[in-house]
Amino acid sequence: MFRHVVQWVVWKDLLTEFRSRETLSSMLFFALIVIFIFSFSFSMNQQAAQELIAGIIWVAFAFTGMIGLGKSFSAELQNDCLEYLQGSPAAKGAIYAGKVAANFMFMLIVEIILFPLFVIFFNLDVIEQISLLLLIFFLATFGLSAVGTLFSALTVQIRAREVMLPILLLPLVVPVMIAAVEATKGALNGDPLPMYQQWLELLAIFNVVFTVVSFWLFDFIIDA
Amino acid sequence: MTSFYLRWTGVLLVGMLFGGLLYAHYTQHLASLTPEQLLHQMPSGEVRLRGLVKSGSLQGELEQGKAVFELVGERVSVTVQYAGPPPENLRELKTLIVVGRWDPMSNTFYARDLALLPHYGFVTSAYVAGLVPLVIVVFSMARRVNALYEEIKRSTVYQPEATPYVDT
Amino acid sequence: MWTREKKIGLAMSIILVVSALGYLIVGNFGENLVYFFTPSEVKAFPPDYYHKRVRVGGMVVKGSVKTYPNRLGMTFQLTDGHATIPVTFDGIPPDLFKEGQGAVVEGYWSEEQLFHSNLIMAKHSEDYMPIELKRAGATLPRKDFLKTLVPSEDSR
Amino acid sequence: MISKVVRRLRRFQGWFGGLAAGCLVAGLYLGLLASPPDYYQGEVARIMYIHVPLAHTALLAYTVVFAGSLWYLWKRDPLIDNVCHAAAGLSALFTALALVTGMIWAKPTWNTWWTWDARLTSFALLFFILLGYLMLRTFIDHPEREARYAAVLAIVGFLDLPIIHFSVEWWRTLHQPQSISLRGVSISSGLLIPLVIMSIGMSLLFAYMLILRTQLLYLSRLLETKRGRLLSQFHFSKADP
Repeated sequence: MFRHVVQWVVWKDLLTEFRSRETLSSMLFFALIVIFIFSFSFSMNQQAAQELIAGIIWVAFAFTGMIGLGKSFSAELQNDCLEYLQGSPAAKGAIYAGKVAANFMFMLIVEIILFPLFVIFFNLDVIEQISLLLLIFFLATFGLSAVGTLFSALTVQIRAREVMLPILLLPLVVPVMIAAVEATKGALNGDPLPMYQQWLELLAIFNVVFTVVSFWLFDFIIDA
Repeated sequence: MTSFYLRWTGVLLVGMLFGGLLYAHYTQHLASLTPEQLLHQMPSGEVRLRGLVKSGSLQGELEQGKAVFELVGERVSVTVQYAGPPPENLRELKTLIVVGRWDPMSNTFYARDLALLPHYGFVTSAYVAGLVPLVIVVFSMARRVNALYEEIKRSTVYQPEATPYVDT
Repeated sequence: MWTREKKIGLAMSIILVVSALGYLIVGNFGENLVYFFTPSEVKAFPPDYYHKRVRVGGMVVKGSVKTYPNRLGMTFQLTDGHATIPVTFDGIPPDLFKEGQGAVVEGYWSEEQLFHSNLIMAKHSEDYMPIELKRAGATLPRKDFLKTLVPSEDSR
Repeated sequence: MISKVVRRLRRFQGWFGGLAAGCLVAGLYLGLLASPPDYYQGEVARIMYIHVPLAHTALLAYTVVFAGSLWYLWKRDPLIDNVCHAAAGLSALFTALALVTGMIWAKPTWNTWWTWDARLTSFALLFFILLGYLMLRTFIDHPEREARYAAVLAIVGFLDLPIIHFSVEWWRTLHQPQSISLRGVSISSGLLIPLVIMSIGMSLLFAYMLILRTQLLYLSRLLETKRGRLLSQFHFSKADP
């Protein structure tokens, strides 16, 4: 039962996205502009790029993620979909899991499309570290979407939701940002794994804690 | 409300008394002279002298608590002969306070103790910045709560027939 | 509403969250997760750690600080009681940096067995006591990590 | 009309206020006059007696918000929600004051007002989380939903605090370690006693302020309901004669 609800929520989100392509295209376009703005704001030589690039990547990813997360529930406002979700007899945890999975997929897709652009524009050398980088992206994106989905649902029915989502979410995901930036920096520099292993552990702990906590708290958010 | 304001006047008075006590205490300890003032006044008793340890002038065995150095003021400098417990904080280019006597014969300041720059301004501003907002917040909350109790007492309990708004 | 499965699920979730946070907190207390290396570890670095930006914490050896006559920067020795590494530093040291005190330096270790640093974080200890006690040679029951590195320094 | 709990709180609040004032005056006297200066930092270390209790109390207040939020989600008692709201506001106040006094302490010891040090950064983030909490509450019109959403935010934020703390600690640390921790105490007794007394006094002061602020929020809610009822009565009679 639970699994079916999750599948249906994911399927529904993917289908609407496939038909309109609103979220993905706006996320991608926004991220591209962020990359360009960054390259204009910092006159980067090769060495400065080494220092800054991890931060730039994650700022771009986090802001893009905000767009996707904000749309995740506000899209449900049309045609009173949100009320049907609230009133549905399905377990609220399943709806949460489905939404997290959908948001996670959108963000990961955008990241996988964007990352080669970073590699090209900033002359990064990533071939050897690609699997580790993917692991970092995977963990950090999951953390962002686990907390982000909860807050997307929380802000959808309040005034000034476009502003409140980043205001509430960004301070809470600071550990994810720090860990992701430090780990990415380590991986891009080709450092040995033990030097940044603790950041991966931190990401894992964050993911475990907030997936579980958000899963239970979601009941109180969507409760009509 | 009168008793409320009376109580807060009491708190204010205690606070002012305490502040005055502190001020009196610290003016005794604050009195440190610059080298210029020392040479001008030539005090005979024990004084506190404040200045910068001149670069390259520090000599002696710090471990045994013996040192000679120059303490620089704005224009003049004074030779200080230190004999006392091993100093923790004595190093060159550091502003500190030495406690001791001035000997006009040998033009030397005989110090028996060292103290760090007290930075009373920082201490005072930290306490003011910490405590004053707290007091103001407590005061305004207490006043507001009292006013609310009065207001609740005045506004009638919900009774449909007693409301003045009912359009009959 | 509160079925048996839901109750068990909630209990297990609480255990999971508490143990994850506990691992984070206790793991750090045990200093399993290092945030800086010690000089002994730096000396034993395998070659792939060379030229990687790391932090090293230790005690600045007394009498080892040497400044250059005509330019900024200095060299000094950093020790943890077992091993001592030479450090060369470019820049202005912080106020609290002095010999016999703990310091954390950031930089890289190179083939010539020299640590190149451009950032010093001096640490002042968390011990608070009156000066008379300190002069009487008092020590407090718990010692800072950096101070325990060199036992003889405490009796000073 | 006014709930029994609130009336009882009002009866006992004076005790908290009086005890807090006594402890704080005693602590200030001991800390500023009777205790000796620190061997390394000198007189500036006296800022510790105000800075550390403020920081402790800010965390204590947030713990109250967390516990109250769990309780609210369980029992849905509006008075508990008032307690949470009150404690969150006070926690924000104490956090801000701890940050300000900490910055004043940092200037003479580290020679900078602000550094991206672990504990400074995590306290600043705590302040942002609390501001977000208070902002969120003003943006929701529905009182019950406001309480629920705020409780969820408080719980997530509280569980995030240790993770934030460790992430920024590994990222950058300059702050001295805690002087009182599980591993023992590293303050000599002459300096410790005023610190402990100030901490107790500040916690009592927080309790007193919490009682006051809870009453304030409770009473304004009560008054609003009352007026709302009168108003709806008015509208009702207008619309339906």
